[in-house]
Amino acid sequence: MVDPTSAPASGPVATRGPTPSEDAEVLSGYYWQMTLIRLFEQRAAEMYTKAKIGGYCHLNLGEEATVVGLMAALRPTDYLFTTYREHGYALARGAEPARVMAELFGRATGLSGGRGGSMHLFDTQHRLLGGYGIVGGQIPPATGAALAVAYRHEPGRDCDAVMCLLGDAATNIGAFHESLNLAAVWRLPIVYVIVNNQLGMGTPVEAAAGEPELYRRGCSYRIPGQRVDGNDVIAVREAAREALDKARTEHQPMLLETVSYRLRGHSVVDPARYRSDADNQRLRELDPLPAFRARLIDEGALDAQDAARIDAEAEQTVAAAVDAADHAPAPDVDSLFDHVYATPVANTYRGRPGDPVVTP
Amino acid sequence: MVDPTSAPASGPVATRGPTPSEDAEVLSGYYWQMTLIRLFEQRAAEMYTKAKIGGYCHLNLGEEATVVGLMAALRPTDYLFTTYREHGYALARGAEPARVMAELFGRATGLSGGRGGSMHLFDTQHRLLGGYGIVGGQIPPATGAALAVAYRHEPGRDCDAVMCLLGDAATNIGAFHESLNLAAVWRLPIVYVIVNNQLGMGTPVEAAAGEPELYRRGCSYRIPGQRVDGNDVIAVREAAREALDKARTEHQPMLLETVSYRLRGHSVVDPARYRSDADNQRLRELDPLPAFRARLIDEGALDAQDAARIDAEAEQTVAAAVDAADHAPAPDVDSLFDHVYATPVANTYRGRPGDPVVTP
Amino acid sequence: MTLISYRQALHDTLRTELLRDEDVLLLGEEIGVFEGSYKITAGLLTEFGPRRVRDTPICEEGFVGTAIGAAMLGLRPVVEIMTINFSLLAIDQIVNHAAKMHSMFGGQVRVPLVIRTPGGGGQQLAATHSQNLEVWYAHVPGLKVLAPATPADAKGLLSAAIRDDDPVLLLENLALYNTKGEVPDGDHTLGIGTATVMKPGTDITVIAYSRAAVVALDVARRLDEDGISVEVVDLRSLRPLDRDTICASVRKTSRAVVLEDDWLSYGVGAEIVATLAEGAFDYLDAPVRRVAAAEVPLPYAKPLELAALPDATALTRAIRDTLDATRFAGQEDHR
Amino acid sequence: MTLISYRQALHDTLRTELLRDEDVLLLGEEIGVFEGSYKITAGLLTEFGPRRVRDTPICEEGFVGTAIGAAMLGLRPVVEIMTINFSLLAIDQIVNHAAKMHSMFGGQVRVPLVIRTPGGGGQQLAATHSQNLEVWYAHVPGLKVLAPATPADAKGLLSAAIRDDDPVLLLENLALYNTKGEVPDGDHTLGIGTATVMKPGTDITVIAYSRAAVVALDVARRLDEDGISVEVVDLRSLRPLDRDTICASVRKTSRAVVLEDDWLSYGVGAEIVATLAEGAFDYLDAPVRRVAAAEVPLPYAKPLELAALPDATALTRAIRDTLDATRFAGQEDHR
Ligand SMILES: Cc1ncc(C[n+]2csc(CCOP(=O)(O)OP(=O)(O)O)c2C)c(N)n1
Ligand SMILES: Cc1ncc(C[n+]2csc(CCOP(=O)(O)OP(=O)(O)O)c2C)c(N)n1
Ligand SMILES: [Mg+2]
Ligand SMILES: [Mg+2]
Repeated sequence: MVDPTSAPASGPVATRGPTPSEDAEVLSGYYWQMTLIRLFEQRAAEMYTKAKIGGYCHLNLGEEATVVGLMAALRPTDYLFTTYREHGYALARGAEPARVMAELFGRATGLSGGRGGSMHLFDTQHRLLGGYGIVGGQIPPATGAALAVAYRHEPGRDCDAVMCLLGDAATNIGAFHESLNLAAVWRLPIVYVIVNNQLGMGTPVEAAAGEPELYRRGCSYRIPGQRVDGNDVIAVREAAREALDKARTEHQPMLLETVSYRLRGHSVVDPARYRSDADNQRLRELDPLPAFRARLIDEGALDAQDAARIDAEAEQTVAAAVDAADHAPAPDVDSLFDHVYATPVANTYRGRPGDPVVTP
Repeated sequence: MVDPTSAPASGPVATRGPTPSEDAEVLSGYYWQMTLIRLFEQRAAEMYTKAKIGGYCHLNLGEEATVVGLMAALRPTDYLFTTYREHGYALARGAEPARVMAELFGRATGLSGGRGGSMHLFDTQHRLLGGYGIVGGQIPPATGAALAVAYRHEPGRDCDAVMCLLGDAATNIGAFHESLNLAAVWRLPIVYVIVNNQLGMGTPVEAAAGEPELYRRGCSYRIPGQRVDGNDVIAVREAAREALDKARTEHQPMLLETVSYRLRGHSVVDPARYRSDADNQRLRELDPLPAFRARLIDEGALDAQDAARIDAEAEQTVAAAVDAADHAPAPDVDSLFDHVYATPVANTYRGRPGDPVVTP
Repeated sequence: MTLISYRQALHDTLRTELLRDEDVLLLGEEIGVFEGSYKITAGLLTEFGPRRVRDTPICEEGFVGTAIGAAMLGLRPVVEIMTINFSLLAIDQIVNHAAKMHSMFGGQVRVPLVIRTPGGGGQQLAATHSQNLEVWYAHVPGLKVLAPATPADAKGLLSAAIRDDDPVLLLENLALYNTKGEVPDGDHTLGIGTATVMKPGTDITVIAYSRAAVVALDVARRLDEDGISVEVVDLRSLRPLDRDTICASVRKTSRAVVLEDDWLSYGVGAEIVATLAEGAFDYLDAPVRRVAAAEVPLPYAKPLELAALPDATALTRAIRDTLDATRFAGQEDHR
Repeated sequence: MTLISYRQALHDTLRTELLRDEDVLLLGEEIGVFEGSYKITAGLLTEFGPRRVRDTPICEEGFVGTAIGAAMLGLRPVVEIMTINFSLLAIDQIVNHAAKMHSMFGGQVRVPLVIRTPGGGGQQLAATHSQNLEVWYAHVPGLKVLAPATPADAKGLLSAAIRDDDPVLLLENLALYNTKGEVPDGDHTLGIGTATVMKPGTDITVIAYSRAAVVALDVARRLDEDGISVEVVDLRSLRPLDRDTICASVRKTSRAVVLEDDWLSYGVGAEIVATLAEGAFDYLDAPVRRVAAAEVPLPYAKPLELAALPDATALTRAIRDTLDATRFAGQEDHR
């Protein structure tokens, strides 16, 4: 942890390999999750080109180790707020792949009933309190969730914590500043995680942030920051656990930066022309999935056969998810006005386009 | 200067006394300005109770040394953006006291033609580009003024600079963050000055800011910060000059915090009940005006007679300003729609309340 | 019934709800130590402590968004935005977040949030501090927008808002805080979404809300003495809008004027007139006039401010003009 | 005249203005390296360099406010806000600052700022990314709000906006970028504040703007074949609003429908109907119908999105209903 009141840390990023005590089952579980996300996202891209999915669709390709490491650090009772780039988080948090895919397909069985789409996955059961499409928009509500936790729970091991994800580019928006300041002044049990994939659409971090060492940006609020290799699932999990612990036991807001790479364009329709061939070559080398697979096999935590079995199972799971989504019903058009309000009141206008406003 | 990339500074605030080379005339000039502001503000408070002034009215009482020191550091060609607590800045920048008072009275001869009032003094001639009533609202436009300067001028001794004032409490708003970040990324010739008078209305700095050492809040943007005793006019001027120099010659945005005390309530109608008698006693002791007066007499820069003459002249100037304002014409009601637009276009609606919308 | 001010009614309701429900908490700038810019929350920090009555730094987007998140977890935050003018800094959280969450997330989360905020000009606060922007919020599905005109309605609507599970914007008005009225004792909540006929009448209907409704009532009472019978409809709720009550009144009176404090073009009155143009098409004897603010950033200088804002005189003129325009339509002369 | 797309017209105009005036500069997220989210600024960074074409970090309030300040010093910034939905984060700077400065400071400063931003739903972008909030801006004195429907008007209005000394919001529309039309070559600016009759007609007037105007024109052409003569008025400017042109058309046709992409209540159409209710009171043979979006946060799922948005079918139905309602008023049957 960097204590911003002492001299800021610099130098290389801390990376931890799996400790010897790391359980093989746990590791293969992570491999399963990372593979599931990878295949899910690839299939989502494909389904987009087939027009099964519409709107914007942002993928976690390249961020699988970060996703799985972060989710492994959370307890089921913790709360998670994410951005629009959140399919993987929903999956790793335990949402049914078929329901995630169904949401992308805009089906009634989707995680948000088909109303939210790719950017707005929500799952009360797993305390995934939303994907959010407005950059930075999730940060104040996440902070408020932490306020509600603090309102009800004293600091301690049993206290819930909130994790709020944001992109590197989102650190430049006012909501980031206002929220971190509130969390610091009110001492809220929240961990802000900057998922630094080096780019906000086409803009590199250095072009957008006056302090490009993003984990240091808690300094304006005395919020301790740490940077971790986002391609190392265990390192991510450990760093996140430490931060969550501190949030739980001290109601001390924390800042964590994971560094990884977005393997494709910003969204599925972005050809990422701003990247050179050399960039793309480098990216392929940085891909966390084959690296993790090789490492597990190397270290004997997984044999090649098991790995292949996991790959196949994940493939099947995703295929089943696509199939289920494809056969799921679209929301009934008569449900158009459902959920606009939670408490019905008099005189709510429910006209369809072209209807008279007043029944004569 | 604190370089935020090295260990942050801490410890006592740097205060510089007048150097021996400080010209007596210059010093008595500062005394004149500080006195003028003091008396102007006291008279404004009085005029408010007489209902000559309406709306909100925020005074610089207690901040005279800061005001005069900052304004002494600016060149006439530099640009100034301020908050709603800006009468003193307008005066020290050279605006006619009668026109400042006329603005408070809502007269046509006022600095903003009576349209702005106390919170919205503007003076093109003296490059005072506005008082602003929305907390933090001035910070992005000030940053943009610096962008325009940078667009036209290379860094160098001759480059203009922009000074943007804000209160301590304004450092918690998103516009502060976004603007400082932009200034850092784009390298703009601007000095942000946090006029820390310890309170935002009734809220102390520590209750509002996660990093209450406000000059350090540039750390998120690698903007160097310095804190200076806002009761020491020379120290303020020197610190501001240094910062402006750096802004001019390197297009390096800078952050300066002046620490002083608001002697009265937030605005003239605030009885400041949140302050104890002990607080008030302490404040009287911290009053920069008698202290500066005593110091100048002590050091022989001013004799008691000259000081009394200055006091009397300032009194007269303010009395004349009140008199002029009181006799100045109100804006003509027929001018209601003037200045809504700079470029006239077709079909602008100019109905008075109750007029038909369409002439049949 | 007790005669109290609009300010007192709001204060007492907040206190009652804080006592009634542990999940209710107040957030806002200067609501605690300073006791509120307009003193609505006076004494509540002392009584309930900083857990329930929370001073916030100046960061409208941050603290409104924070309240949204707290509401998502079941708290019932009541936020004070010092004036509606500052709500612009929080509008992304209000409109893109609070208003959409229940629907966009398929009904899985509720946002029982109340935003109290005063609007209104006439205090020489100049262009940025004198606006009436409630029409913006009234345009947005997912929000409920209330605008009480009387102390009793302030109580009834604020209680209802706090107990409602949707985000509610409750518009107050600087000019109303000191006005007095009889307020029902004990529990008193009103149904959200209903207008009320403040005063029945037969010649013409005046439709208004918030401060304007009080002005309208005053004008109506004075015109009574001239033998002009004005019905006054107080909208109370801008969203939902009680179109039936408005149309029923105008079908009866055949004439109407809208009094509103916002700018004329694209203001609240536009929707009222459009509603009547459809719902009372066959009944209207004259065009519905809108009495609204002149389309200028409100100037500080008093004479300009007065000239820009709608008042009793302008309303009276519009009423008389409307009646004049129809006096040959089978009506007696009302001059 | 050259046949080009709406996108190309915007692009070419920006390029021309950059060439014409050294004080013109572009600011916005991803307008440079990424060439614009919707590629309006493609190639301009390469041609003009980062001084004139400036990528901004994600901070709508910051960069719009920065553009305001630059404009105060005489630059002529043209800002792209990626979609109107994100303008909510900058609205304090737009409404409380840009719109008020010239007036509030007594005419001492001008803010020659253009904000280009697309609105519109129908792309399955869901509730927060599909809004039409232009009515908010249209309500605000000090702003000018333009909404071109055709490539030619996009050119004419954008050039006019850049050369105008006031803050102008130029509304674009996602669904229009690929539409094509004849565009005058060379210098072409339009007067701000004037509507246009896109197609003359005698039976009924349809009033619309932006994408809706294109839909209206299409419907009108199809109804021609059924012997129904529809006049289409494209507002082009929401502020100022050209009331004379609207009223003149409806005084002639005696019937009207408004087509708008925003929500019905308190939308742009409300002002149009209110204007007609006053300015064509004696001419209207039937109530003016508004065809607008259903009042829901726009759902992602395609069938729900389609059900919520106004379209040619809904417009056609409203036109036929209106004509039916008046067919005994001395008109032939239009079915
Ligand atoms: C307020 C706002 N401004 C702009 C956008 C458009 N936008 C969507 S994602 C994005 C880039 C965000 O980058 P980053 O925060 O690094 O997250 P990443 O996409 O890399 O995960 C932008 C500019 C938006 N959705 N919201
Ligand atoms: C956005 C916004 N929120 C709230 C207010 C109300 N308000 C006016 S001044 C003020 C306190 C500001 O304190 P500080 O920045 O320290 O400046 P000071 O008044 O002490 O000079 C507040 C909350 C406002 N004008 N604008
Ligand atoms: Mg990124
Ligand atoms: Mg202060």
